[in-house]
Parts: sequence; C-alpha cells; structure tokens
Amino acid sequence: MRASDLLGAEVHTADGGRLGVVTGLRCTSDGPSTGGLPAPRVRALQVTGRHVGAALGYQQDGQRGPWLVRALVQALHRRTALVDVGSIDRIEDGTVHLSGTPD
Amino acid sequence: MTDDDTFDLRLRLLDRQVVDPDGAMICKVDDVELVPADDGGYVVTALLAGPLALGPRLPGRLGRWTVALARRWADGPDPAPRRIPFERVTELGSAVVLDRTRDQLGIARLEDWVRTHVIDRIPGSRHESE
Amino acid sequence: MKRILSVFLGVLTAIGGFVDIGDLVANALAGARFGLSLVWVTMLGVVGICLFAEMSGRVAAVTRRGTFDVIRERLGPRAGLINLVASVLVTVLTFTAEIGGVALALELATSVNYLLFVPVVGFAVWLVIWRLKFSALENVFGLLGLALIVFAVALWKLGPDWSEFLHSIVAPRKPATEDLSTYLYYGVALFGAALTPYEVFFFSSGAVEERWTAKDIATSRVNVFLGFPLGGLLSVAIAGCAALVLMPQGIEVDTLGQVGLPVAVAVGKLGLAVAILGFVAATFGAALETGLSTGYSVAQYFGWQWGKFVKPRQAARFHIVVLLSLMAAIAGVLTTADPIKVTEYSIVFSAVALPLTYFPILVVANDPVYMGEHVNGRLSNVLGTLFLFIIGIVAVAAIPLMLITAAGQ
Amino acid sequence: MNRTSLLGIGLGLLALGGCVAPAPDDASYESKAAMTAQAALSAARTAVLSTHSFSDGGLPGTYLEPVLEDAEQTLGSVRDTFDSVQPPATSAADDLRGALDPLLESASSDVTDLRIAARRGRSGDLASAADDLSGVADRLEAFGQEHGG
Repeated sequence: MRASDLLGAEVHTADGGRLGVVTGLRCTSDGPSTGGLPAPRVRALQVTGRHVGAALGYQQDGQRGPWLVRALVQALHRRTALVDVGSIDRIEDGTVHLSGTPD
Repeated sequence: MTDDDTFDLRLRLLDRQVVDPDGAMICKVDDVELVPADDGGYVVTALLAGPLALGPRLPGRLGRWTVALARRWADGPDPAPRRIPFERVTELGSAVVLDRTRDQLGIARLEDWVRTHVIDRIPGSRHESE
Repeated sequence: MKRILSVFLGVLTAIGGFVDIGDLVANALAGARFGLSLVWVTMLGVVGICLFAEMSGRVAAVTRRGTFDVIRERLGPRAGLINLVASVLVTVLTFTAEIGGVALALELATSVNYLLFVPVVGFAVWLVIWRLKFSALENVFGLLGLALIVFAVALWKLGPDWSEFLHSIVAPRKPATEDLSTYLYYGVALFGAALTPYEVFFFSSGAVEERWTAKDIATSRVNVFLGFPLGGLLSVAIAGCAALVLMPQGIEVDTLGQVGLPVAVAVGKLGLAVAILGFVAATFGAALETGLSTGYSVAQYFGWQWGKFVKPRQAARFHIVVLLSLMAAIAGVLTTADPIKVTEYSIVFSAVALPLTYFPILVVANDPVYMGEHVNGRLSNVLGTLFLFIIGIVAVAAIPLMLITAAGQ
Repeated sequence: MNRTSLLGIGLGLLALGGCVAPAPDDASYESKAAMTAQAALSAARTAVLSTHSFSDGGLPGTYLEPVLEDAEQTLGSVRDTFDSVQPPATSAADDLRGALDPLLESASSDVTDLRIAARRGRSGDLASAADDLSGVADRLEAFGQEHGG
C-alpha cells in the first residue's frame, strides 16, 4: 500500500455514512529500526470534511502564523476527526471503509 | 490534537527532497510504501520515487499519461517505481538524508540518459565553473 | 574589513541587479504618461519584494531548500504542478523580454537591427550559465548594472523643483486626461515589474548556491533592506526622467530608445553611452536570472540535482531545462513580436502569478519545526498578510483591467 | 515553447482588434481620430527631440538611426490603422479625416526625410526636416486637444 492510497480517500463508516476525506496521516516514530532511524508508523487517519489547505499544516505540528491564514484554514476544517488505523476494515476504489462508526 | 511525539507523514515526509550524505540531491519523496504491522499501525518500509510514484498522485488524464509513458520507457513486464528501503534513511529534517549516493542507488535513469546523450557531448560539462 | 567589503559588494550587486527590462519599460512608460503619480506603486512594490525576498532567503539559509522545493511540499504535487506550469510560463515570457531587451540595447549602440543580435545574445547567455561561477555571474552584472545610476544623474541635471517633485510623489494625482482604469492598469504593471516572481526563485536558490547558513541571515538582510530600496530609487529616477522630459512633449514610450532619450538630453553622449551599458548589463543579468530560475523551479519541483555549485554533468536535467527555456525564449524573440510589448505582457502576467509564489513562502516561513528560532516575527507576519491581500487583489484585477483598457491604450 | 509566443501574438491581435473594428458613430470616430493624433504626436516629437539632441552632440548617430526608424514605423502603422477604420457617412467625419490625414502624411514623410538625412550625415537637411516635423507635431497636438484626446 502507498500513502497516496490513503491520502485524499473518502472515509465511510460501517453503516455507509460518509465521514469525510483523509487529509493527514498521524505517525509515531516507533517502527522497526533496521537502519539508522526507527521507521515511522502511521497510527491514525486525520479525516476532515474538505481537502483544501490540508497540506499547509495548520491542524498539526504547531503551525501558528500568520494568524489570518490559520483562522481561515481552521474554519474550513472545523470538523476534524482522528480515526485509528486499527478500525479500517478495507480500502477499495479510493474509499476507506471503517469497521465501526466512530462518534 | 497535537502532541509532541507524533507527526504528520504528509507534512514531514511526503514531497520532501531526498539527498545523499554530501547533500547532493537525489529525488523527491514522491510516495511512501506502507505495510500493516503485526503490532498495529502501518509501518513505512520504503520511499518511492519517479514518474510511476508521482503519476498516480497527479490529477486525471495527466496522471494516467505520466504512468503510461513511464511504463513504456521502463524495461521489464511489470515496472515499479524506484524504491528506496527506509533502512537507507539516516535523518528526517528539511531534507531526507540517505546513506548512499544517487549512483550507488542507481535510481535516476532520465538523469543518466540526459547526461550521456546530451550534456557529456557539450565541451566543459566535466569542469567546475570558473 | 573583508567582511565589510563583502557586505558592501552584496549591497552594490543588489542595487545594480534590481532593475530589469520590466522595470525599465514600466517606469519610463508610466513616467511619460502619468508623471510621478504612480511612483507610490513602485515604492509599495519595493517594500513587498524586500519582505518576501528576505523571507525566502531566510528559509533557504536555514533549510537549504529553494522556493519551489518548499512550494511542492506545502501545496502537494497537484497544486504544485499548476503553480510550476504558470510560473515557468511567466518566467520564460520574462526571459524572452530580457533577451529582446539586450538585443534592442545593442541595436541602439550600433544601429544594427536587433534581430541579428538575438542568436549571439542567446549563445552568450548559455555560455555564461554553463561556464561562469555563480558569484562571478551575480557580481559582474550587478556591478555593471550600477551604470543605470546615470538616470539619477540625469534627473539631478534636469533640476526639477524638488519640493514640487516630492509633493507629486507623496500626494499623487491622476492626470485628468487619463481614465481611472488605465491608471490602475499601469499601476498593476509597475507592481508586477517590481515584484516579478523569478526574483524570489533566483534569490532563494542563490542563497543555496552560495551555501548560506543561518549565520548569513544578517548579511542577507542588509543586502535586501539596503540594496533593493536603493535599486528601487533607480526605477523612480527612470520614471522621473520620463516625466520631466517626455511627458511635456506628449511622447509615449514604446521603444527602448525613448527610455534613454532623457539621459541624452540631460547628460549628453557619454551619459547615454553609460545608460546603454546599463541597459545591456541589467537585461543580460536578468536574462541569466530568468534562465536559471526556470531550471531551478523545474528541478526543485521534481527533486533533481540543480545549481551551478556542481559540475554541469552532475545536474544534467537542470541544464537541459535551462537550455530548453533559452531556446523557447530565442524563438519567442525571433517571431519579431515587439520585445517592448512582450515586456508589458510579461509584467502583467507576473502580477497575476504573484500569489502562487508568495503565499507558500509566507506559510513556510511560519513553520516552527522547519525554521526553529528563525521563524517569522510578528512584524513580518502583519506586513506579509497585508501584502498577500494586496497581491491577491492585484492578481484578480490584472486581466480584467487589461481587457477593459485594451492593454493600456 | 511556442505557447508563449502564441500567447503574445494572440494578445497582440486582441489589442489590435480594439483599433481595427469599424467605427459605428461620430463620437467614437472622433475619439479614434484623437487617439491616432496622440500616437502620431508621440512618434513625431520623439524624432524631433532626438534629432535636436543629435545636433547638440547629446546622442550619436548610431542611436539616432534606430530611433528614427522606429518613429517612421510607428507613424506608418498608426496611419494604416486609422485608414482602415470605415468613417461614418457624415460630413463631420469627412472633415475629421480631411484634417487628420494630411497631418499624418506629412509627419510620415518628414520622419522619412529625417532618416535619410541622418544616414547621409547631412546636418543642414536634418535641421530643416526637424523644423518641418516640429510644426506638424504642434498641429497634431492641437488636433488631439481639440478633439478631446
């Protein structure tokens, strides 16, 4: 699987409802370290209603300024959910189907 | 939502410049290979580069053409994108640093082709600028 | 002592390298038609280019990443690609205008038709990019570009009533005979000329070429905040000369010869020779910058090795892109499309493309993970956001204004 | 690569298109005439100013020649463009054309005289042609102002 299979994919819950679009992949640095660095491990999908401006980094990693841009991007992404990758049932045709319905 | 030991893969790894130990530029992280791990999550096993990795991320027809063209140009029946195992990575900063050079990895066919067929035929291509 | 000397050299090159064919044409054009009533736009543009050049230079010094590297990272491959295509088209158009400008300047020096110079100029541009060291290329043409100071001398010799002169700059009044839309159209052109996107690509990539580190940020600031405004004064002097000599005669600028005419009137033959030298240096230097910038942009988007700090064979694809854009530019001039008209369009399209470059830079300069302690301060952000607004409005207004005014007729 | 030049040419045609369209009424014909006078004035005065500057030793012949060639070319195309406009069938329009056309014609031929004199290096001819052209330029200016340019 490639990261691009997840990014931009639609996310549907078990009951068929649309949760949104994958706009980020939250990682921890605790994968196996066969080389110099521990491999990143994707833990959760960041799911929002829209795609626009998601790569700018205003939802993660403490990107702050300029204030006005942040306010705008955050207004576009008011409903953001983190979905544990463990709850992914299957991925097909650019759609991620979850095994449950997160609240 | 933000906590210190997590980071975003798209923001900190995808589309980053890949360089060798001396800072020579190799490629971009056009995509990332993920494998489900036994102990949970998807682990990054390799960086993917080249048109076969970038193409699918480009919109519609342009993306398909890129992939089709790259397939025609590649040899072998089932061409895959250039793959750099994650073991090669020594640092994740403003660039992704590897422990090998481009030539050791042998991943830039277009560069090699352009070099031997065009650039090397122009006088002065092997000299530093003055 | 050596350090002071190198800072001084940096400032001088920044002054001499500031003006290109777009600034020459736009300022003379606006000065001849609108007097000093549009000088405020040039000044506003200078503030903008200082702000964003400093930001992109700081990003490059801290991260060693050029502008387009960062643009793709923040916008992703799709929006990044649209951005790349638009920026490269505008930069190649500007490249065409610069090469045409060099050829026109040589025609003024020799009376030989400019088209005959185009292949020679093209070859010279390629040879310099292929062989000359980055710092040499930047310093030589920057210093020669200082010849344009002759416009300031000419302005001085023309001896306007200075209090009136300054008054018409700070309290601008649109000439009654001109429409508001035409006035605004030329305002957009001047703004685009002062802020051309390639200047940012070149400045940030140049920082990487010269292996700047965080320690060099202070030097870069001196270059930008001293050199660019002084370079901007040359723009104002060109506009002032046109306003004093050409405007009263009813002369509208549509050739490079007319741009130099006030110098001939005020300073004479020697002055004019210096001005022509300045034209050649400024346009040739800018041709190098635009040519390199197309290579920088494409290579940075795709992650290819770029730069003149390695041998050409180690950056083969980069040099091919530069070569292809040079051939496109030469072909463009050889269509016999009037280079001055090409220049006018190039600066208006530059104005349209500005947000594509400036927005990602502003965002990245704010990324604490990337920039650490060198992240944008409050002043940079307030001004940066303000300029983003202005740039956005200018970009949206440019094409409609061009259509309404039939390109400023 | 050709996209850029095509773009330039396309836009150039677009801009030209604004001038060649047939003039529908007196008012717009008058404003076209005024604009034409303005453009011709610009070229004529450029030629006069640079010739005077040449005579005063302010600029060399190598600079004068291309400037005069450009002025000549501009005047030619300005005139062609104006002539291609179909004037409305009114006496006012005929009067306008009757007043402007001779001015354009003599400006054109004066600049040609200047160019020839400059190539031959005859300063006497230059001075007299410049005087003639200067007079035409003044009349073009008056025409432009009268008709609201």
